Amino acid sequence: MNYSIAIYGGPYGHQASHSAYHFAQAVLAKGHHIQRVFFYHDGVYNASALVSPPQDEVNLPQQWQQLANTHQFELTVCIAAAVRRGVLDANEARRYQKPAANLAEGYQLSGLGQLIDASLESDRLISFGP
Amino acid sequence: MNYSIAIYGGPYGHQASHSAYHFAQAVLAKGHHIQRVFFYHDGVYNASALVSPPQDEVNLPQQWQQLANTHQFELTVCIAAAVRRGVLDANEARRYQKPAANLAEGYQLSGLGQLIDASLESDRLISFGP
Amino acid sequence: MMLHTVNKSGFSSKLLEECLRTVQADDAILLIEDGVYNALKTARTFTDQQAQCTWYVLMEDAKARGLQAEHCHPEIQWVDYSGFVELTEQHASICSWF
Amino acid sequence: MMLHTVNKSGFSSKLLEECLRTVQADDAILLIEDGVYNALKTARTFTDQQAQCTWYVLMEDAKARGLQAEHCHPEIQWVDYSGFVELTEQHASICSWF
Amino acid sequence: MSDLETSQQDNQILVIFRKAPAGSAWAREALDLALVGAAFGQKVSLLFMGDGVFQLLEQQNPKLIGQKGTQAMMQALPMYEIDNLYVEGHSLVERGLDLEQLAVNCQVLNADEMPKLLQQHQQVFNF
Amino acid sequence: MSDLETSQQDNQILVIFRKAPAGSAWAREALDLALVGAAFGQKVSLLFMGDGVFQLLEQQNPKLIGQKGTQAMMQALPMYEIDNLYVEGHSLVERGLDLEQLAVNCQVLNADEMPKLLQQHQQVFNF
Repeated sequence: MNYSIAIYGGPYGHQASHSAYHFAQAVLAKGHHIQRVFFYHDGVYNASALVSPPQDEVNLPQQWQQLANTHQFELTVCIAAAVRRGVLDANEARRYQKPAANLAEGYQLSGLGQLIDASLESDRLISFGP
Repeated sequence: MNYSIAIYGGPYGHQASHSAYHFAQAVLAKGHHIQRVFFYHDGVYNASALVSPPQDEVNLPQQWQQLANTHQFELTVCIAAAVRRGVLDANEARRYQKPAANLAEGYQLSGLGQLIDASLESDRLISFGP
Repeated sequence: MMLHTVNKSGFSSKLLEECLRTVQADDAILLIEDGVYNALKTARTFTDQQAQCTWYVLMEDAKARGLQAEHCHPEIQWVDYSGFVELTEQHASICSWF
Repeated sequence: MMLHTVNKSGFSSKLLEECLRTVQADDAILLIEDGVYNALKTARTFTDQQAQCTWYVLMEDAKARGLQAEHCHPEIQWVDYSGFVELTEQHASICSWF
Repeated sequence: MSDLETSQQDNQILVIFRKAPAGSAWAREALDLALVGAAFGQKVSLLFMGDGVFQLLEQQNPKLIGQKGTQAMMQALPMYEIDNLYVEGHSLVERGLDLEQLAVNCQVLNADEMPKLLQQHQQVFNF
Repeated sequence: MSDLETSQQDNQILVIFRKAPAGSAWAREALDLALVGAAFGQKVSLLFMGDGVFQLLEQQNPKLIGQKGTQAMMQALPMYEIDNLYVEGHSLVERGLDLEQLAVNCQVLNADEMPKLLQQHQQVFNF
């Protein structure tokens, strides 16, 4: 089956994104396909390239990147929720005249429509909130 | 009197930092002094220079900057909580080999001891959480 | 003498109940943010504990949410942010419940 | 047939009560994250509603928190993440309560 | 409840509002999702329950705390053809709210109707 | 309760743990604050109440969900001279927990003692 996952909680403050990651691994282990992981609300903080946990803690933004790269699924970040919270790609950094971009590699900013699309195109959409 | 304020919620997801800002204005209007505003837990997201709200919404990181500049108080961000969540100054960006820094002007990363210090040195310490 | 701020609705959270287990008679409770819904007459926590201490509700937060004084417990005093600061002047210790 | 996930403790939040008002007999409820505390025998929500639908608790989250099977309602089935995925295979619609 | 019985095929997305309106961004971001869903040609229904029913209160004045509020977006719902607005009766009664205190027309659902509403939508977004 | 009565002068900081341990970063960050307070030479007390009492449960295994947990930090408390650990009896009873299920020795407080504990500390950090 074809899964999409929505994440509404940040990478450190709440367990939501960790649960989603464990769930994604279990989905793939069962031979299912993941279409898209969509980050919304405070979940957009997961897409920051600047997250720097201590060495003995997981780097969740990086782990998502690796999983997405290996299994070829999309990491899509709601652009409106992201710019409000300070997660910008190079384009948005230019648009808002900000000194830097911080969207991690492998993530893309896109519209909320991609979450609706995931709900239509995937066999299952599951959400993890804070 | 001498006040310090602790903020534990992000700039967009929760009202905490907005309430703290209104409270700070009221404190100053009464002729009191503010010593330090300390950002901890998800409150560290308030210190991001990249926060880009729509033009008809408040830019809280900027408003704190202006208030702190006018009334000469410190905006101190817990360094451990910040680096875990991806809020870095130039030093930390170098240390963690990250491509950019995003700590807003007027804010400084420092240890959690500055919150303990605020509780000892200020007449009042008030916290705003999510 | 302590000032307690409470920022969650008692209709969905048990935060205020926890706060009340730590309050003594000369303390004050200030309802802020979503805590203002605890000022509604239909919020039962106030009625159970009303004699225990002095209650306040933050006017800006209550009005922002459309709360009308007539639907709130009349014993709860309305204060604005300026009154909030005065409460912190009068109470040396502040305990924030969130 | 719907799968409901619930991630908050009923000792501090009324989330599970809200969830239960939307559940029907062939639905399943999976307790995850801090929701696993609702599996404790002392959590009353389960007892009130036990006949209504099938209940599960996520093993990894329960064990991470030190919950022991002997302290939990025996009618609640323990599943691991693999079992979690199976529940999502069996239920076309998933409603996440948080 | 003839609405609920007959419209099973058409209802695609249900957005549940359970959080109080001003304390967090949930109400705004849930409403954003509903509008985008409608713009994508989906039939979207809204359900208010728990503290989410406070979002329906009239005379809200979020400017007092520096917020935009959701009132303007709520008024725009008909333009997006979002006409199915439901509110849980239990949540209203618990909070002592009358329908006259609400700024928006909603259909009140009783206990039996709540599970039905969820089942008849293909996708539930629960905020 | 002779502890509570006599130590009024010395007690400076009370950190209250009210949130369940693994679902969020609160427990860890509250403990960080307690340790830093002690390192600053302050007399720090801890109070566990509400879902925070679950932090005291033995046999926690947070590695299962990729977390470090707070067990090691809790064991380090005596090194920081944080010896005053309190737990609210009401919260234990409500959750059906016995003292034997707790990994850490705590003094159980009854209803009368709770307000006293807060009053006798100069600063309360409430997480």
